[in-house]
Amino acid sequence: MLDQLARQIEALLVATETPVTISRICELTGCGTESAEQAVERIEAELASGGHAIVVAKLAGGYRIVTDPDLGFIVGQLFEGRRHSRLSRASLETLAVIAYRQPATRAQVEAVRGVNSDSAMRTLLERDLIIITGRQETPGRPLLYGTTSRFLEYFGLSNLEHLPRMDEMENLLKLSVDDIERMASELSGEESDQSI
Amino acid sequence: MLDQLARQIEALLVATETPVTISRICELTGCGTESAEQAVERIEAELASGGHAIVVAKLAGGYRIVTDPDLGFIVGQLFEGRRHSRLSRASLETLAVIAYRQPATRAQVEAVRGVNSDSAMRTLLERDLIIITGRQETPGRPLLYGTTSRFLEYFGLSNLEHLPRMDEMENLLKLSVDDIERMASELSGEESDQSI
Amino acid sequence: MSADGRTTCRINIEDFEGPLDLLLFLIRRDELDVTTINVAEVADQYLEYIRETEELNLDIAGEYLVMAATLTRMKSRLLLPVERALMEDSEDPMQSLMRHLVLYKAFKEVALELRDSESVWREVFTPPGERDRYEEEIVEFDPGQTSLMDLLLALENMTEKNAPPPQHRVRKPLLSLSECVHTLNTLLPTGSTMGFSTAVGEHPDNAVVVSFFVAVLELVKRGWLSTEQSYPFSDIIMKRKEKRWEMNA
Repeated sequence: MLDQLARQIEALLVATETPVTISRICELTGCGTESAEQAVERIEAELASGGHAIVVAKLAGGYRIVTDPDLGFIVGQLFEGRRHSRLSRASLETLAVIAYRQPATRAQVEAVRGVNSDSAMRTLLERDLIIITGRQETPGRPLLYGTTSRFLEYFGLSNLEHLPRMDEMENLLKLSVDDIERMASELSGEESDQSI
Repeated sequence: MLDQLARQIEALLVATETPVTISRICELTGCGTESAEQAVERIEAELASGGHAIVVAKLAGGYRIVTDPDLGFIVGQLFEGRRHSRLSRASLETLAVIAYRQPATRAQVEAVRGVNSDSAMRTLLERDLIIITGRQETPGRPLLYGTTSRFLEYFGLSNLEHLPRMDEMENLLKLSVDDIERMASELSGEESDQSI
Repeated sequence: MSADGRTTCRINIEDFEGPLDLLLFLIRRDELDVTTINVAEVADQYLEYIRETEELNLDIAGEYLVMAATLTRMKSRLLLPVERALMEDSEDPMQSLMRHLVLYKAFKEVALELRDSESVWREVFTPPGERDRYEEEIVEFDPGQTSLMDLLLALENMTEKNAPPPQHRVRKPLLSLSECVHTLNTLLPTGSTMGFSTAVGEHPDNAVVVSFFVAVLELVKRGWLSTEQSYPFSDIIMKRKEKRWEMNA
């Protein structure tokens, strides 16, 4: 049986349109961080023991209540024809580069992938998974792209640190941007040929 | 502890955007009317016994699960005109018309949008994105509205000339990332010498 | 070329995400380690594959051909000791290619892991939120979260909103601006005036009105047309000022 604080938090996690952070929960309910976290645990336990169809998900830096994935086959029917198709491999690769490298320019994405990534980036922009975050202060002032909180929700990530293989990728990316771009220009045959 | 049918129905009632009728429930879960009604009762009982913050609402069209009205004082805070992620579609449309037409009257905005734009305009005024610039010297002397410098800042434009022209707009709507980037660099007045 | 008579026709160029992907495939097929492969050998495989694909008259994207050229050049350098010596100062392009392959391979694997997450989270559905129950007019504001794109998409939305729901969403205004300008150009000789309602015809649908209105706004902005309206909701009277309308100017 949920106590009053847990009930209040449960209501917030159901009614919200975006994940609610612990600090926001504290602000709205007037409780402390620790109490809030414990209350979330009580909600999870109570939902599980009642065999309910919903679970608390930790997403994009906060919490929200979502339906259990094992019931997706039923719920998905409600949204038949409106569900996005799965992302293509090109889009997933592009997204991966932007996620680890962000903010990233299109040239950087294309340097890493070795192919034009125009339509993949367009899809990602349209689906709100990436967003223009600014411009790089280099000649041409190319646009910079980063991932959105929608991106985190889409892949069930609670934050960017939870991207798969973060350490490994960070090390690989210690290859500086310059390095990647130089490799790309070598690949496209535009290197200044020092050997001639 | 909910059974499988009740779980399926609970998931539907939580995720749906509009109330779900019993016949739709039967269609989606493959059960009979009576089983569906009984399952809804089991859901209600289980939610009540767990002290949960959500209830099954019986509405004209059918059922859906919503937060308990007695928690409205908490939930309402989530939506209290605080900072949300984006301007609403209505506000953006209104803003777009004013930006291009300025100075524009409300009647002109409504003529383009085809709907009452009162509340959208109020929002934009409150948010300092548009401002009253004068009155049109026509019968009724309607108020004229224009965009503010806040508007430019909000959209990252350095001045109004940087709004794409309408014919450019048409192309932008078929936008590719290439196009966006090229246009954006034109908009910011920078000739990109490096075409990547 | 292949020692064991293996044909590469079985693999389809369309299955690859680019030259790096194809290279990785060739390396993996031969169970080689990315870091220790013999570039000359892989280059041969790659070139052979591209040649066969070309012979089948299949379209090959430019990137594949650029990589073929790069590999050919690397191979030729291998055969020229003088060039190798000269290259010692600068980084060996093969090392650079290997590093690039390692990096691309890692991203490719991450993309596969993301695909797995996608499969799980696609099956997760969120309650729609209860904004409507608690707030009639929500003020949404957060600078930096809205872009020019949102503004453009809002405009696009306006032109589509009143159309019957299409089977396929077509990202195109229903009546192009140039068509509207062309029509206005015909209807309005220089110096003449005309009511907006006359220009759009009797019982126009909203999309036509919007398209024409936007065209008129643009022409006014360019100073090619002036408009007057005697009172709110009355017909907009358009007057042509410029002789020539060059929309692409």
